[in-house]
Amino acid sequence: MAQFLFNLFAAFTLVCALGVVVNKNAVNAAMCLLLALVGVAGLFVALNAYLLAFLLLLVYAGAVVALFLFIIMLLDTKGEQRPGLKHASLVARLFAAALVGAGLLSFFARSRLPEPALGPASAAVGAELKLYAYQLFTTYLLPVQVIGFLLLAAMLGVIVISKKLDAAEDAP
Amino acid sequence: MNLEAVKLAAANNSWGALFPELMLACIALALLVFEVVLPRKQHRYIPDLAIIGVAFTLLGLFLNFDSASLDSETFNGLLHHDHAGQVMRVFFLLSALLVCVLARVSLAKRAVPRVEFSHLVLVITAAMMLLAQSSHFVMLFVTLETVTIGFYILVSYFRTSAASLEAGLKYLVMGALSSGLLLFGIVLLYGAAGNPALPMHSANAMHYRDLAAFLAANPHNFVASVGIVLVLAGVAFKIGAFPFQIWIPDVYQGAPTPVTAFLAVASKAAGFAVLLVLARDVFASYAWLVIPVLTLMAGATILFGNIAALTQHNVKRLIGLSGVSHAGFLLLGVVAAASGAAMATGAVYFYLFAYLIASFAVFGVMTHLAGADDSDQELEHYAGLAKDNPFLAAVLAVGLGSLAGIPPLAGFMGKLFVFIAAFQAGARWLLALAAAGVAISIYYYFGWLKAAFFESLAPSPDGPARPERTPVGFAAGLALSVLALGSILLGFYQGPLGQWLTLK
Amino acid sequence: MSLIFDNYLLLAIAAPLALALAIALGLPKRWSVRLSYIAFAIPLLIALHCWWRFADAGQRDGYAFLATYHTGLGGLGIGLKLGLNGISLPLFVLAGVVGFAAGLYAIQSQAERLKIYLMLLLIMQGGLMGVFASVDIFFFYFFHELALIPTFIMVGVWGGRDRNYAAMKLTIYLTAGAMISLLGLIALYVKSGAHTFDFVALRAYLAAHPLAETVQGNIAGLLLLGLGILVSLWPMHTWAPLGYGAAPSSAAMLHAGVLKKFGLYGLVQIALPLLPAGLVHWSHPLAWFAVIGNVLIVGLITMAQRDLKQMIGYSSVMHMGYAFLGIAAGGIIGPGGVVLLMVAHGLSVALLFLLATAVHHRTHTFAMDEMGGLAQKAPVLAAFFVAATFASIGLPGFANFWGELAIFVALWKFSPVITALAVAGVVISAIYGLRAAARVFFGPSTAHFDGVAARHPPVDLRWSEKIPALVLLAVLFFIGFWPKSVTVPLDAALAPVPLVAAK
Amino acid sequence: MIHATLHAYVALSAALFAIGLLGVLIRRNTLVVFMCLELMLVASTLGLVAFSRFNGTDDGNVFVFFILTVAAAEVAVGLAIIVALFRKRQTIQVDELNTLKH
Amino acid sequence: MPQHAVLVLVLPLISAAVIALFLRRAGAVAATVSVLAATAIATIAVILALHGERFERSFEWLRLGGFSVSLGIKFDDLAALMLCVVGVVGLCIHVFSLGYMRDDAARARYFGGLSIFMFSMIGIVLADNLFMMFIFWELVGFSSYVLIGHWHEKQSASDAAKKAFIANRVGDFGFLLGIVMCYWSNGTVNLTALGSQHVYSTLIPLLLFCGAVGKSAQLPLQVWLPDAMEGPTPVSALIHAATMVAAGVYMLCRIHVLMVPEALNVIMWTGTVTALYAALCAITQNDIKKVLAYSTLSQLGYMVAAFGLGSLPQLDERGRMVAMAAGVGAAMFHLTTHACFKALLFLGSGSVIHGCHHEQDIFKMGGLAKRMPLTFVTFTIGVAAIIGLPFLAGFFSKDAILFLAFANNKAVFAVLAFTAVLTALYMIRLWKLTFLGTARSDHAAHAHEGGLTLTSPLVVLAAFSILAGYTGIYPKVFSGVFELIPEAHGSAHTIIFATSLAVLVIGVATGYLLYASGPADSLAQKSPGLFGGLVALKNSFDVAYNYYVAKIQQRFAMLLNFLEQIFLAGLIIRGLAGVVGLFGLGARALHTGNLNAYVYWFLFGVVVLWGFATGALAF
Repeated sequence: MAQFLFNLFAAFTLVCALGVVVNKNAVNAAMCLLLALVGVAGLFVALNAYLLAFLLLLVYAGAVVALFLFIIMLLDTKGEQRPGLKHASLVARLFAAALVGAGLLSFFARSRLPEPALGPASAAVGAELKLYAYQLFTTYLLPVQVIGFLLLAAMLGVIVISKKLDAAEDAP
Repeated sequence: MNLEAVKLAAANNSWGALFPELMLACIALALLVFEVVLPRKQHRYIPDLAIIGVAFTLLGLFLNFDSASLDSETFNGLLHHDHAGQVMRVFFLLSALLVCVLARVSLAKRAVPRVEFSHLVLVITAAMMLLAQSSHFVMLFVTLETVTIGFYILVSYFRTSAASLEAGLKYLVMGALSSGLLLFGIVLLYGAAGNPALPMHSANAMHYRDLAAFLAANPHNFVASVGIVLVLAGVAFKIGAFPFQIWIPDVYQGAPTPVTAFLAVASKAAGFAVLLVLARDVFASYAWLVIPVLTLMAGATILFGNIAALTQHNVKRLIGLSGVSHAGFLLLGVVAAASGAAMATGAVYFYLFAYLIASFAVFGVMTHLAGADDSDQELEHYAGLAKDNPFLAAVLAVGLGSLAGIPPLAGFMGKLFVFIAAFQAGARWLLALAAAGVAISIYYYFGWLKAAFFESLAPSPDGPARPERTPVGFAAGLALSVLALGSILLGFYQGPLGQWLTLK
Repeated sequence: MSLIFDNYLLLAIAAPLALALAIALGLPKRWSVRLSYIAFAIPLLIALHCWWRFADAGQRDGYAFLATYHTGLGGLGIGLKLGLNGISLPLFVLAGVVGFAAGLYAIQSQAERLKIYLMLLLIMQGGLMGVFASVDIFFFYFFHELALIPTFIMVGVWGGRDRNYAAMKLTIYLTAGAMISLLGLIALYVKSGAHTFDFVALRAYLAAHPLAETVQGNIAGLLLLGLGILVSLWPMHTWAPLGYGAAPSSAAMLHAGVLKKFGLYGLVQIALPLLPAGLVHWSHPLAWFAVIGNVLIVGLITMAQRDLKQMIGYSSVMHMGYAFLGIAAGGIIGPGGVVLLMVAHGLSVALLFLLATAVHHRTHTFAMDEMGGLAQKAPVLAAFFVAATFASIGLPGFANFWGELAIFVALWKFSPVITALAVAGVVISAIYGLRAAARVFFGPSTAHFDGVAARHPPVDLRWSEKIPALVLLAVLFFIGFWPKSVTVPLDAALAPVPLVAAK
Repeated sequence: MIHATLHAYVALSAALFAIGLLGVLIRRNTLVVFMCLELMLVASTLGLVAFSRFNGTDDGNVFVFFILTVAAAEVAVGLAIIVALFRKRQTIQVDELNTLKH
Repeated sequence: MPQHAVLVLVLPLISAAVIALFLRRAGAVAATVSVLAATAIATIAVILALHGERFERSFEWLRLGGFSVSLGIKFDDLAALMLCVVGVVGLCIHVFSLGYMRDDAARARYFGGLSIFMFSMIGIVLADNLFMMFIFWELVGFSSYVLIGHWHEKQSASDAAKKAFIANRVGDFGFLLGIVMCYWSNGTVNLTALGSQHVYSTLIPLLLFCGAVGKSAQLPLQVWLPDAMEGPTPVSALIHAATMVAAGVYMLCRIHVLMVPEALNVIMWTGTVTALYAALCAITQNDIKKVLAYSTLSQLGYMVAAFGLGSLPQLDERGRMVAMAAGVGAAMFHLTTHACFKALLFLGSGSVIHGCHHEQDIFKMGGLAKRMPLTFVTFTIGVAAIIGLPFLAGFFSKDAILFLAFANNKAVFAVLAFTAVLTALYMIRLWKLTFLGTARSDHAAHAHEGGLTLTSPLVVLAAFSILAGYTGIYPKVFSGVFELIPEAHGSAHTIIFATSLAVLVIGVATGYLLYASGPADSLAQKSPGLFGGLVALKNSFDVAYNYYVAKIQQRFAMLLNFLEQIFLAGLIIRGLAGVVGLFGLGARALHTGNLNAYVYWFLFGVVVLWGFATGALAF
């Protein structure tokens, strides 16, 4: 069962990911991304990372992809309209794809690490949550603080970049 | 995880060791508070508060330079405080100070919020200070991303300018890509080093020391090798090493000039601080991989930076490409450090300081010469500067001279130290390349000076008018004078700084 | 007062630099000019004083007037160590003399933006004094670069025809040369293992732990290449005539006269004692390059020049060939001859550049075909020029002769064939030297010159030109008549110095 | 049927990463490029979680928290920039965003 | 006494320095200073010589390692004789110059030049080593440059001065090499030390002889001497009589100990050919000074040939056969007598030129005997002396040389005898055309005798020209030289005497009969072919040299210059810069501004790094 689920999710993720890359329509691409994320979340579950799977769906699917879709709609771009690829460009893309593929194969072939004996899966979702909480607020407290500032900065940045000009305040 | 361990871990979070960073964070928050609290008329003074705050932080850092936490780890091994970390703190604080001063000049020319700019600069600075001291990949990644995302915003800060936004987007895409590479590299390293079937595996595999121990025990692990090169690629993006330097001219050109300066100096220095630690200590047992990679990068970077700058007319792109070549020279130092040359680390730090001083002098002049379109700064705009404003011309001459590495300016000493270190490390061919690079670089630095000194200011009737030059204010004037004199003095007399940096 | 007396050499370096700094900080023009006299005179007086007192001054490690100042890099073995030995003394004096003459001439030259011109010249002067007073190899290089930078600017701003290209070419060539020699010096520093740039300590250390011959050969090769560019060794010389042709007179005087000697001085003072086997390894190629390239080819090219200043520039390149030959010949006689020749050539070429500019002021051209008959209008100028020409072609009675003679004598032992070729150069130099003098001054005056003379009636040499010229000529004569004034300390310095234990 | 070994997970993660990289390489819509970048981050998190599970250490999982946060912040800023740029230039096509060049 | 020698050396230098520094505009004072110095020199020289003390003194002038150059005086009989000649003849010329150059604008420079000339020459005479001799040797060249080019506004004078110096330099090329070689072969260049011990070498004397070829204007470097007539006439007298050209012969005599037969052979033939060649050239000249110049050349050929003829076996006091350096004696003897009569002839010609308002063409003179009687008489004495009229100075010295040639090499003897015929021919031609017949120009018609300063030297020199040939009248102090003069005895004496007389008669008769007082050259009219051949012979060297200089040397120089500009500075350097610049443009073009393209760079980077990680790339 686990094997099957793994294969299923893996194949699903890959296909959807490829869909992101090849889909001409940005909306479709976003939807593919969403599906790929769902696939990854499934893999997370297979790896006993329930909370992370949940977070992934929450943050990515719920927030990020929604944001993407929202923006796509907002900007109303009409896909990648182009008069056709130039040969050079096409060749370059094929070459790049071949290169990446070759790299991937070489990685597959050589990246075999010793397979560790798999430890027992965590008993319950709650225990995992508690562990994360302890870690985040003791060992990794500093990064959490930094992330806090990062989010604040990002928020400010979005405001600065997006908000309408307030002539009275910002005039030179 | 029992309670004792949790308590122990919590107790290790010694915030006192982070005094400068906390100061900056508090000032950054205070700025926002002031913006809310103070009436609008007073807002113009808020950025000055940032300057004062940074200056005081710097002072405090100097007073507490030999801090008690030196040579110890805090925050459960996330940070490692050492001498180099202190040096880099000073470096970033200085950069922040100067960026704020330049921003006063530059932002005054357009309608953009100013408080947020200072806030971001402070946050980024604090993050860079932590970055330079981190000894754990989680810390590294988080602070690095904070810096990077902060820079995304800063680069596109002139949101009314298409160039600025385009630069921001380019920086963002390339930055995110490189972050992805870096992250994947970390993942692979983590995976390899944590593998229980391998010798010296570690439960805390993202910690530098444990990782180094693992690498030493597994000198030819493929996954680890790939992880290392991907991490190097990520860092190479930050420092602008070939072939991850390609974004630099575009982004530098589009970014607001103070941000360009910040990017060129502080961000690059942060990358080098990280790279030094990684290449010299963490990846030491993978020298077979790291040294060839860095050597090749250094050579290619020096060559590309100098050659590409040769025919450049936009000074922002020019200084960007010259910065690429400087990254190459610094990489030379890193190669030497990784090869075990005794004085290499100090040489890199000295070089960075010389580069800081000289670059900000040049950027200061650029800021004053920039017109309404910040990305349009052409060499022709410098015509007649020597006659118009001898002060700026002199500062420019000193700055460029130092960048070019001409005695008696600080940049020369930096190059000298790096070269000596590289020679000690036996990097002969790289040195030859570096020498050729210096010779080539003279051409464009000289061309710039030629524009400022030799060419008359006859305005061409058909061409676009030269942008209005900003008169030099007190703060900027003071800063530029100090920078110019510093460049000269540091060339003649290194004094305690020389001993401090080069000889520990 | 002891502050001054104990720090003579530093004062000679610092005085011009201090005034340059003052000018940069906004000293008014009137004062800049007035103080410049003093700032150029101080190095000269100190140099002469050192010369006078050299024999009596106590010597330590072969150096007199030794003084050390710390700059914070003691741990790297870098410190501002000043001192003079028999090799640097004549060049120190040369720098003082030529600097004084160039300075005087510049002050009187009424150049545009005189203040900045003087500032740059003062920086050059300070650097030059530093080059020859430095015992520390690092500062030896450092001061050279310091003096080099103003040259570029002066060529670029005040230069004549082609100044932009000339300045650029000069800059790149000389920077490349300097860079390569810097690599050589770094190699010396690292490979010696002494961890010091202090020449005395380095010499002592290397005497105890000599470098392997191949290492010496490599380092010497680097130095020869780098310094060769700086001294315009064929075929890396093309910057020189172009640069000198474009340079304003004072800059050309100081550069061709003194600064260019840096490379040779470095070879004699540093490379010969520290890398003897390395230089021997290269001596034959060097000699052939010098004799075929510099002496014969460039000599012939000099004959084909029509531009007076270019001609002088080429002739200077040619004479550098003799200097390289002296170095290749080695021993004591050869390098001794080189030092003599350096001093002599420095004086004579500076004089020639000065006079060439004086000629230009009267004929408004450098094209020799358009001159002629100037001697009728300006006999004193003609006399000076002829004297300078004869000095540069090695007439006895002038200092140059001794240098060339010693080099030829040394060279015979090295290779009679090369000697014969080198001596053939003496004929060549006589041909172009006299031809130039004849074209410029003698014979009937040309139509061009008549035209110029009608518009601006030429006057004979002014005092502002005469005094610097006289100073230079007098020293040329003095050494020509009394070479021992140079060779006695030189002989002692070139002879193997008794070793001192490394500290 | 491929076994759910560590190697399989790593390979999968690498493949996802490669697909993301390919997307960044060939797509001209900046939004899609952005999505591909996210894909690369997600690939990394997958690797991290897999390693964490197989190696029996849990700090990998903790790291994923940070990565997700960072990714979210990055997307926010990035989209803000794209929107602002679209307002200025009326395009988000990569090949039309080249006022800064040479 | 050594102090006196030093004084003799330094006096003219002081005079020159004083004139150059202070008396530039005071021509009269300068002239006085110079003449006073010359007087003092002559006086002291004679005193020194007659005092009889011979000494050597030297002190070190330069030392570098083992190499040292010293400044020294070797005052022996040879030097004493030469010093007297230089001093006395020089004085006559100085005095003559007083009058001759009275109206010259640059009189101070002229007299300064004379002084420096005297200084240089005396330096050569007194030098005790070859380095020092070389130094003054070069200074002589410089002095001649200054004096020949005195009237520098004339293109020809300027060119002649240049030519003289350069031709001398060419000779000095060998001389200097010879000295250096001598230094390393023998370890010393001190003349005395060399005399006692030296290495046998053919090359050294030949190289040294190169110097003499330049300075004494032997073939093939003789070209400068006729041109040097562009200088003022007293200068010509100085150069041709007592200084400069004599220096070459003197130097040979100084180093005769180094000579080896092979070298002597070369020297002998060089001198012989020069003597003949110059005599042939002299026949075609119409410039009074040029004729004299070629005659000088010819006589120098005599001297050099004499030197080259080498030694004669002779019985010494103890009855052993020893080699007597007869060449030195003969050469020096002829040098001495020649100095007297050649100075006389030149000064006489100067007087003529002065009288004829600087007319130098003998075909525009004529009939001057009446208008300038004193000049005529003295000049006639000079002519008689040079053509070897018995019992005048030239007769004795020429006989000595002919005897030596007769004894050592008959071929040379024949050539020299024929040269003597030619000498008589062209001198008579000159004499007749100048002084006899009728005036052929206004200048000649209104010629007049100069003042006392012009005539008194003539008289003095005429006296010397008569007396200088009698070895008996010389004080014993010069015995070191005069004992070496070969003297013919018995049948040889008769043959030589007969030959002398015969050649004299043939030459004089031919000359007197051939040339008629007219505006054109009689030989040219009667035998244009011969005349043309001689002219071509005369011109051949100048043509060849001019061709070499203009067509070969200069073109080669231009070619090198062109190559340097095109290839070195152009193609290689500018080309290199251009290539780098092209790379720059290329690198700049890589920044396309397209994000996708930039990502390819990252891909490239990752691939390369991947290569390193997999070990596919390594170095």
